Amino acid sequence: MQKILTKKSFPKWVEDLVNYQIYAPVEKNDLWSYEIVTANEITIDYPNTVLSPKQITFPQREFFLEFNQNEDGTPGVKELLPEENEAVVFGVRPCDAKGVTHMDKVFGGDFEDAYYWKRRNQVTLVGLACNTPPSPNCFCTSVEGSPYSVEGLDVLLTDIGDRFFVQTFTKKGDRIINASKGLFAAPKPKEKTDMEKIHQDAVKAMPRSLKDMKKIPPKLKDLFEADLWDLEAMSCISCGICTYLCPTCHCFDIQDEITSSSPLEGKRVRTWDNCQFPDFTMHSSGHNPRPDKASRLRQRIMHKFQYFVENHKNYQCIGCGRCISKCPVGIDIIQVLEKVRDHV
Amino acid sequence: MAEEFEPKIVAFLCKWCSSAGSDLAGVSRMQYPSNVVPITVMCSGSVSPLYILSAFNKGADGVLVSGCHPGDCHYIKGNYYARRRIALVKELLEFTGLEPERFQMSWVSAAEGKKYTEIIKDFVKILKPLGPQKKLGRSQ
Amino acid sequence: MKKRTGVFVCHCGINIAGTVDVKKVADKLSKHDGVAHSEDYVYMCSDPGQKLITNAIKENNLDSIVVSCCSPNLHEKTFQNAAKAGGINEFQSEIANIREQCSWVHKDKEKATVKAEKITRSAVERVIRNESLDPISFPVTRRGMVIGAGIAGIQAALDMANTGYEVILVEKNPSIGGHMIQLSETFPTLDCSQCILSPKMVEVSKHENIKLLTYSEVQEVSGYVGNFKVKIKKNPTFVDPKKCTLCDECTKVCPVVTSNEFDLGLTGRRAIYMPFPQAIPATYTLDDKNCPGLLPIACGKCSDVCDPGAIDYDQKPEIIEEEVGAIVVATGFDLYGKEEMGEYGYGKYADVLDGLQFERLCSASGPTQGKILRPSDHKVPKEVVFIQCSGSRDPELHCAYCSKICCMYTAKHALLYKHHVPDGQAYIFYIDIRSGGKGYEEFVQRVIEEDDVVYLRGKVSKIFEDNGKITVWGVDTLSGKNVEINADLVVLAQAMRPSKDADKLAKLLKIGTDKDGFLQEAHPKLRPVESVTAGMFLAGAAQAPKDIPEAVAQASGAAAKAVAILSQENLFHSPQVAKNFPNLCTGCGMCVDVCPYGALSLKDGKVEVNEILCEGCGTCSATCLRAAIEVKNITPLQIYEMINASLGG
Amino acid sequence: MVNLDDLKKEAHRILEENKVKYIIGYSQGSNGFPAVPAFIRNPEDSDNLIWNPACIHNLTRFLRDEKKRKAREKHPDNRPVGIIVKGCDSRAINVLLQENYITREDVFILGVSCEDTGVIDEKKLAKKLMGKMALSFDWDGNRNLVVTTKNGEIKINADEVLAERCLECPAQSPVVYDILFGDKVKRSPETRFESVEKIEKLSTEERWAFWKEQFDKCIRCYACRSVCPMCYCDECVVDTISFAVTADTTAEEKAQKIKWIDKSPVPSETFFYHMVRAIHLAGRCIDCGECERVCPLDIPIRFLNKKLEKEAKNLFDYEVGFDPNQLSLVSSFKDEDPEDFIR
Repeated sequence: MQKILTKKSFPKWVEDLVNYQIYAPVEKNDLWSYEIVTANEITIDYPNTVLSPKQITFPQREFFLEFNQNEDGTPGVKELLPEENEAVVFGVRPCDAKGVTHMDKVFGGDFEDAYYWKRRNQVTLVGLACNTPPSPNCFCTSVEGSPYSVEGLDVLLTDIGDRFFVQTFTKKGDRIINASKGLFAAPKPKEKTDMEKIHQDAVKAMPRSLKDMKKIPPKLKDLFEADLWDLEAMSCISCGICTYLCPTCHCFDIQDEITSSSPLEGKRVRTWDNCQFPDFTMHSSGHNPRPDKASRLRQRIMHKFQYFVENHKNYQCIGCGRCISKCPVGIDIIQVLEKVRDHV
Repeated sequence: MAEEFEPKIVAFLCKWCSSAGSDLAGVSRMQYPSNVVPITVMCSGSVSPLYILSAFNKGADGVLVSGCHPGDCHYIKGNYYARRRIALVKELLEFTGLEPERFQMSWVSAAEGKKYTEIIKDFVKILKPLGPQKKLGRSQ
Repeated sequence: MKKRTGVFVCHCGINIAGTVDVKKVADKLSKHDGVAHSEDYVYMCSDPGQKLITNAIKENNLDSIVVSCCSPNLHEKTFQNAAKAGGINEFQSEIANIREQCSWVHKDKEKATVKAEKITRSAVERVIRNESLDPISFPVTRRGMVIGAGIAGIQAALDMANTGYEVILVEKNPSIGGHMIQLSETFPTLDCSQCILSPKMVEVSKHENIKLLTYSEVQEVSGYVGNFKVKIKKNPTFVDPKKCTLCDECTKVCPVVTSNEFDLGLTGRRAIYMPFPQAIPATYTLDDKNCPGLLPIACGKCSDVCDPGAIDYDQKPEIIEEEVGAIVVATGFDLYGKEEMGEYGYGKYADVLDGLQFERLCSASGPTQGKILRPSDHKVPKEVVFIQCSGSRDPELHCAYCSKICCMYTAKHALLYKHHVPDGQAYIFYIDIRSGGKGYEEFVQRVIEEDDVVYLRGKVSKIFEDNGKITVWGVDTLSGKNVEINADLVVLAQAMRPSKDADKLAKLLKIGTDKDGFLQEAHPKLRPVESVTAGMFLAGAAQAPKDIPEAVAQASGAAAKAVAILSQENLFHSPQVAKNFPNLCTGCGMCVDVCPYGALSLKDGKVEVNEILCEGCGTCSATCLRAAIEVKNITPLQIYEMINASLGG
Repeated sequence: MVNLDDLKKEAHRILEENKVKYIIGYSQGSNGFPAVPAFIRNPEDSDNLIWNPACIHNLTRFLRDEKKRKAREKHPDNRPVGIIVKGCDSRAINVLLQENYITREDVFILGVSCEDTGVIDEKKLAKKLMGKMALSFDWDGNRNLVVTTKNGEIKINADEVLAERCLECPAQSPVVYDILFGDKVKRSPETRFESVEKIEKLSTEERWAFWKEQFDKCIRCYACRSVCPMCYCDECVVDTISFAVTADTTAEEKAQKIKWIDKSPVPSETFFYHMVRAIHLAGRCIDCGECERVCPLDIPIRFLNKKLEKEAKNLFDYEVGFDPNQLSLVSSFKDEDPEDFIR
């Protein structure tokens, strides 16, 4: 479905979505994050949020079950599936939306992760095409993305001046358009060409790029033992910024958190985990197969551009540039990949 | 009417002075509120900041660390280290917005059963109006 | 491995059961994770009570026990033995104090029961994580050391030596004898001090088990009870006592005259001198601070006249290392300086003396051969004022404590004065008369009644020199009148204080000092001769002001305590000591810095624990940032679980 | 002023003469990064070294990696590592020396003086530039930052772009070094604890509200502890996993690892983490401000450390990082330490 919505009517549309929780990027002290908002709090002009919207469908902590020991000594267990309302997330950048499709692959397939899908199915993603790059390190076009990519989105809005060009791609998307009566108009041909022009210009405005991306996955296969990793990881400090901020990183840990030891009470929780932490691969024997930061940086690159490609036919990177912008020591994934590509 | 709030207090008492002082309070049958559960440690110098934070984290409404008077430490100088360490923890907790009243330190000698009694009485009295400590405690 | 803990809740008659529902506590605890058996009994400490525990351990195959009862200070050992009798390690027994810290201090039975339950749970959480430990055994170096050779040190050394153990007696002055040898007569019997002390001094010098090191100072102490290593610096006397024939030719030619310490400055001595005629060891000492230069070129007169060639200018300080099993510290006292007393002229008036100086004036061996003559003009003083509590009992300006002996020796001084100058008048200003002691009160009464000494109750506000007299302004609080006396001589009963540098020695020995600088006893009532460090004992006025019989008694006590150690072939030490985790240790050394006992050291970048030195205080554990050191059986994990249990979670 | 050519020359010399195995310094970063840590091994690469107001990183953090690497080497190269340090970084060296973590022979210190300025706060500068990209920048010698952009030069007063910790720095020139570049300065800023005092002035509840908001943001990426030169422990007490495991560690020993905090990034646990971090840095933090700079959520972590620095100074007259031979703050005491808070 293709529609036109004037910017003036936009808040009205949001207000009409009465049965939904509304998320959108908001700013507080120069930091952008997805929060639950009301119609008037939504801004169109925003840079990348620090954390991607992955936390809405894959929160940093969630409960699996609660357990306890009953008076008679028998164990008690109760599953805790998320109870989420339907939600609409506004202002999702096309790259972040594409990240969600990667998460879908990880948590779907042969084994469907019930906790993930309980949330995921409740969420409608409304994207905003990037007319200008939201980060100086955007490079989506180098990893099979684009500033107007629709993958993972239910709706894409393109800012064409005083109105939005609205495209829907799913039933979920249609439903939220249909929730409002009389706000949406059919697009005129001029509006459609305007949109297309804007999309083309956006591609040209891409601040960063990586040539010959296709060479990288096969190349990586031979570089497991290369000394390149040692050199590239020299300045790495083994923090978790790059992966926690990544819209596609999905590793998690499951722990039993005890609230009372006698009588026993507690919850089983899932939390994000991070391959850059030394404890990530720590065996209980004391052996650590990834003992140093070089092997961990290698894992990050290999996973994103080799293993994931083999398993899912996609790069596990959507080019948002967060890991570059926020790296405390300036490790630049584009540069690392260039060195991989040019390695002899 | 709701039942009166009874603060939960963890008291780290050194074995030689403060725990002995609380024993004396017992022997003298001095009465004080039952809100405090004492944990006897060897020396106030052995009380790690982690213990204090953990007590608050596990829901204590107040924490007391009590040792021998300066110069009286059974281990010569453990209480001097405690004094410095506890001062820093106290400053930090106050800086982050914990009510200063919730964390206290005292010197109680083996002869000061009366003082121990007074300290506990006053501590409970101060904590009651503050209500439950929710800032640092684990949310369920 | 899940523990099988037994919980035993004592009623203590109604002492506990009156306020705590003991059955409920036992019942609740029976469901606690790891508890295999739980019961209550009327008196756990009774013989049947202990049997009940022992049997329960055997019958239920328990591996640890918690007894909820009175303070661990009372029956910890009892129940450790019951555990042993049951066949488990004594360290698998913990006490939950629900009497002194619970039933006796609360009335509300419901609340007290909840609290007793928490205390017991907390003890269970601790005991299920206890390690089984065995006391650490180690051999004893069977020699002793006494530091300080005044009357207390001499007595302690003789007592130890007479039991057959070798003793090293260290004295910083050239002769032994301390302050007692300076005294004239002693109260209340008026024995001649030198007459009763010098035989003991001679005995010391002749005793085959005593190694005497005079003019020597302890420089370094390491080790632990049973095995101390002591470094002693023996200062050079520049005189070889083996060659010296005591001909006294050297002092006759020495051109230097300096103040004589033995007579407290009332006379002079040469740079080469014998401290006093009965000095032990009987030899000369060349005082290098006053000698015009040890270079023979500068003077060399003494050497020139010394026929036997006993003088050796090249003598160097000698470092002597000794290994001993126990140490008695008897470093004595000094008098509070007159120069501290602003109100009494800062010690600048020649005819204002302190008590020790007056002793020398009275002494037959003193500067005046026992005639009481005032220093300024050598006239017989006709009016003498004695001022008690000079510097004592004055928390604002001077010492807060009572120096204990001044009442008695001032009475003695007044008596001696009257016996020397029958037509003179003695006045004594006092705050109170404290004459507790055998024959002491009778002695004071004798002075008042028979010797006509005027006792004035009150303080002296000011003394000053006026036309060859010392004017004393005071107040007699009994008559309420101001008193002015134009005295010929004033004697200040200066406060006693720890001898100079005793604090430095205390630091070396790692024994504490109290707020006044006296050495700290382990317990003021029950362990008055033990220091806070095992194997070190206290004797004499170094611990607190005391008179001769008390010093001697304490010295004998300290000697007996020391011998109790030396008589053992092996000693045992609590195994509840620090344990380090080398994998976590980074070798920062912060634990080494805080350890009060020097039990920790760094080796190859990791900390090491000397288990015999460690007393298990745990300060290291709280200091370590990496959890790389903890104390066995009171580990952070145990405390963590105890915190949980205390908060009911 | 620091002469970059001199610095490069010296780096070249010590590499060529094999005095050091490599040099930790700064070089130009990629897109948008004016300076990044650089590890120079070849003398000819010395030319890549830079020194500018964006040389923010405390490079002493990398001595930890060096130590670990060296421990793994069969035949360790015992030559020192060359390292470029600012005033604050040099104090970190002193603390590492104090804690026996390194020896003086492990490092060849190329000290650079910040003189009367310091390093910039990237966020402050970005605001001043309002979206313009800085091509290069440097101090002009008069406490102004001269920024070259595509649209020409912009001059900004130092106080408006300096990192807050530089404004509160007690010694802008290195206190330990082998060679010093730039002038030795020592000043005592009047505003040494201003940032902390602002928070102290708030009421208890306002302070709590402030910190609650901050800690709620924390995602426990641990960048603050990863970047800290003092957080060199192999295993942090708040980690839930034992690292110090060997072949003969028993299952029981592994189970003894205390879970002081849960992995869940909930406020109580996050608070615990930050408190432990601050307490463990008391008397050790030299205020390089790295923890705060790297925080992706802009949590002002530095205030916690600064508060304890202030109390160490006020209560115990303790200064961090000036004397490698002093006893640590918490492993020492004075008889007269304050105790008015003790009953």
